[in-house]
Amino acid sequence: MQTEKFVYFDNINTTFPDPRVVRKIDEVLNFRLGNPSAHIHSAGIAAGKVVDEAREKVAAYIGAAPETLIFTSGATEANNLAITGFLKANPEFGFVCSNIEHFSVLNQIRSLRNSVKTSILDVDSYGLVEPDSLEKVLKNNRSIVSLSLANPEIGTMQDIEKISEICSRNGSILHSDATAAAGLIEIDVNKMGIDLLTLSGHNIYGPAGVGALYVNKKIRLASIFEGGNQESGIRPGTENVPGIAGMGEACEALKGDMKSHEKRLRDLGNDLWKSLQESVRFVNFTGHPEKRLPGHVSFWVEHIEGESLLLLLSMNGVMASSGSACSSNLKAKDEDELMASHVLAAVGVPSDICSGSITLSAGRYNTEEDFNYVKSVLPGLVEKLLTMSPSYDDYMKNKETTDG
Amino acid sequence: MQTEKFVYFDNINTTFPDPRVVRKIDEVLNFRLGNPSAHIHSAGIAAGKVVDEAREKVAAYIGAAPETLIFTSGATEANNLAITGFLKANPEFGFVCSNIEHFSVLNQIRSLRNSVKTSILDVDSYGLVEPDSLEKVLKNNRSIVSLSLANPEIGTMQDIEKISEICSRNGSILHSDATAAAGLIEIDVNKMGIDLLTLSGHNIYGPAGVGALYVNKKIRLASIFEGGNQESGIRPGTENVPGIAGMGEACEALKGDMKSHEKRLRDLGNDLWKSLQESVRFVNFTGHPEKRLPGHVSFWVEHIEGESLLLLLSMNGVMASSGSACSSNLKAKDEDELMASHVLAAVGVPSDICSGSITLSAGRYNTEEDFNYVKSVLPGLVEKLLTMSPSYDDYMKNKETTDG
Amino acid sequence: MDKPFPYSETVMDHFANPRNMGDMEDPSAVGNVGNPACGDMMRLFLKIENGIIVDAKFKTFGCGAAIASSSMLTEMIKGMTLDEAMSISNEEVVNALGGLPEAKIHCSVMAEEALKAAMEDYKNKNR
Amino acid sequence: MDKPFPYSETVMDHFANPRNMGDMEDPSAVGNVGNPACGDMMRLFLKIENGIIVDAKFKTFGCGAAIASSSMLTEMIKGMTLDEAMSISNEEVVNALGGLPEAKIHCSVMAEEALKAAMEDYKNKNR
Ligand SMILES: Cc1ncc(COP(=O)(O)O)c(C=O)c1O
Ligand SMILES: Cc1ncc(COP(=O)(O)O)c(C=O)c1O
Repeated sequence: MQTEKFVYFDNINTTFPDPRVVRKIDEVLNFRLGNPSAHIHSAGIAAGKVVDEAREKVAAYIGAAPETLIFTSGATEANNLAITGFLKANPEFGFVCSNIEHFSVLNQIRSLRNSVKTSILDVDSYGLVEPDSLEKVLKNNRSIVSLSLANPEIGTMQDIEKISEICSRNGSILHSDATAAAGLIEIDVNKMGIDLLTLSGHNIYGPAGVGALYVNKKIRLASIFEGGNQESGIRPGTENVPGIAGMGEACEALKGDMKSHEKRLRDLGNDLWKSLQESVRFVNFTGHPEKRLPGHVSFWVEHIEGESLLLLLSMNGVMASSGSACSSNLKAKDEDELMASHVLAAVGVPSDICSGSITLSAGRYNTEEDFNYVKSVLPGLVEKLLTMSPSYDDYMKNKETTDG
Repeated sequence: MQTEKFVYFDNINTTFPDPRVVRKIDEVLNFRLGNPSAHIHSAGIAAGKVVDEAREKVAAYIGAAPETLIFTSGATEANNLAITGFLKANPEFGFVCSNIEHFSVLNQIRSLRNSVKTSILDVDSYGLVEPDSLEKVLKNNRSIVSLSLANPEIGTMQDIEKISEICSRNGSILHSDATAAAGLIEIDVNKMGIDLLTLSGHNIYGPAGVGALYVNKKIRLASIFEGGNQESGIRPGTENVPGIAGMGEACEALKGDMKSHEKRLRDLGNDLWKSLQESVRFVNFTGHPEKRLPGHVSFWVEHIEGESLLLLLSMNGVMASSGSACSSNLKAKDEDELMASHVLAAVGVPSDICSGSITLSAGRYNTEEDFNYVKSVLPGLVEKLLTMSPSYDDYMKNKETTDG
Repeated sequence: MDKPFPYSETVMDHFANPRNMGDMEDPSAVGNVGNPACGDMMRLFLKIENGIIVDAKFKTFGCGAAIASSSMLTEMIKGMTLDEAMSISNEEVVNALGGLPEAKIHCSVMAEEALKAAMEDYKNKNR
Repeated sequence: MDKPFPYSETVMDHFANPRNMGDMEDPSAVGNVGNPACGDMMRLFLKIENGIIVDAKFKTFGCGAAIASSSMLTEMIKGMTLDEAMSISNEEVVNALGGLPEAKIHCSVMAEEALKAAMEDYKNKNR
């Protein structure tokens, strides 16, 4: 039942580390490095230098100064630190986010709503935040606004410069979760006007277990857990030296050919979109047709269920996802955890479909052949499931009746 | 000024990864693994398997069932999750810890004292908690008690079985931070009667950036940050797959020869203690002479300052620390951060010495030669500093006067 | 990688090569359960002769576990008497499939319910 | 590893090979600052002839930066007139050392204070 094919279209959930990253981590693990806080001896100092060098490389990718970066254990922690850490230090602010943010942003509402004014912005059917509705909320209350650069599930990229302009005009602070966008597009926190930015190592061809939060120098954050003085006291805990080194190398590796991969993946993605539009019956694309991540195609198909399509794809060597890795959680304790995607609900996909969306997310290692392979197998797999679908039968019978 | 010698006696602050750990991480980084939450395709499933296997290996080291382990980003996070996470889910409990706990435990008092009853237990001059004083506190209030298995700075090991007996007799929960002890001694959570136990990867010849919290099945914890459903929903965020794999391998590697290294290091440590007692003028040892970590020798020397001795040691190729890596923080923003050690203050070392203690902490890679080298250089370095010390001059003059 | 799929080998086999999938001319009974709004929907056709299920077919909109449960159920009940079939529980389907992830047990329940619904339909048609 | 120590090369040199460390017979002035309870203590001896510092010696209990600051200070002031020495600031010591970590600037301040204290002692003895 297994296939030799290995066509990985789940880069939105994790990427494979760049060979330079793997080499760097191996090197660092072999270095006999001390604890970076052990400034007194050479092994500790050498470890500190590894961290400093990585900090410079990560900072360079987003056009920031090295000292503005706080290394964390990943995007989840960085999102929690950005929002809860900011509001701990600045309790007079409110909190605003959209209804398509990742749970590491959205669920913070639960603990924050007792202490600060919170608002959730609806997005339009493309997943875009309405500038006017943002402006209206901020007029009433200076806030920290958290809007991701791009949504992992539907690929839509917010018009971040317009949003940042509204935030700064209203004395508000903009946090942007760049987990899904980083590694695929160029990022410049100053040009984009972003005050706090979340990066994740494993989404940019670096290792898992490390992330970073950019913090504009004008902003004060409180730590979200207690401990030592690491990362300017904002993120206690011995630094993840190999992970940080790997993330630095990943950013360094991105630099050279970011632009060319972006263009290549955008073209291949658009091409795949067009092809599926023609070849897949009952297909409905999600997200914005242009303001989207390069190489990202997401859709649902009427009358068929998403997991079974993902499974057929997997049996044919194509690894895709239903957007957010959490949504298809087979390890969930009960059915309730198998909840429909809040993102698809937010963009108005009918609820019977919310468990049925497919995200094909390419990365820099995907070749044109990979895209062609998906184009060649996907329509047949959809047809196979349609023949099994009672819902399709009903639809056809109904059609005959009304047509006839 | 540099030396060819590389004698690492700072294992308490970090250890060098075992070669098997390095190999495992390299392997895992090259695997083309997906996100472990991507249960739908083979790359994700393979990643989940890597995590599951590591969980079994870590669990085996502490005699626990695999499903009782929560992977974290390190000991700091595990300590925060254990205590704050427990008290979020069980707000009727109090919180008790000793005055020599690591800041990742002790400083939680700051945020907890508004909502729960907190108590700090004094230790005796050896760093041991008085069983009676613990019993008295718990009689009044069921609590989560956090006492580390061993103190990194002075090496003292608590009599944990006696403590756990008191806790359970009083309906209380015992958390133990095993960061300093793990990798040096055998640990069995059931025999020891520990309900929550913190482990750190980089202190057991594994990688930095990963830790684990053992959680007895009877205990309910709340997560301390928001996000996905990973780690039974208690620790959201994509798993640090390479780090977790490395930590698993580190535990596996410990198994074989833990006992023999423990004995070897204990003998060599005792021998070093005796040698320094004879050869170093004005030496004062800290911690308990027997109930201490194997290979751990800590002391202060009257009339000389600790950092300058550490620096001379470092120039002679011996890397040691002043106990906790945070204490000698040359990157501190101001003098206040160069605070005296709270641990030494707690065991009654006079305040003029609290910045002056030395911890020599051996690990499994230290040879008898390493110990002999320290014995041979340390007395001379102390003498060098004594000749420079006005405090020593005053003492000698004073002595002459009173003697004469 | 010895387990590249999220389900047991049997489940994957029944998902990839579902037995008895399709329509049935003149079924003796039809059981309809679920609906697309719940993420799954199952339609079971039975041909019953002399109190014995001589044929069974299904169509399913649903995940891999739902499709495999349907396929397995039809295999199990073919040749059974109505009484025998009535006593089939979802656990038997799960066991026959070599287990299902906890979160997917409800798919086997749906198969059982489809069978019960078809039985009910048969009773109603033949009372 | 091109920077295996926490201080500049000059600091390390003055720490490892302190200049003018030791006692002085019959000093013209002594400056005592700090005390062990603060973690550092410095004792500066000056030999002054015709308003010129002809010799300087020190003893220091303290960290690497404190010892290096003492050593550098004694080097700087030897041969200076009292007026010249009075105008020496801790920044000059820091610069001469090739910089100090922020948290260690206070060690250079202590050196300046030891010098001021010795000057005061000289004034008191010679008024
Ligand atoms: C006893 C103890 N607990 C916790 C920690 C914190 O560990 P980490 O910095 O790896 O998070 C340390 C670190 O030195 C420690 O010694
Ligand atoms: C947009 C976004 N933010 C945050 C996260 C959380 O990242 P991590 O699980 O690596 O902490 C994800 C993960 O899928 C994501 O897609």
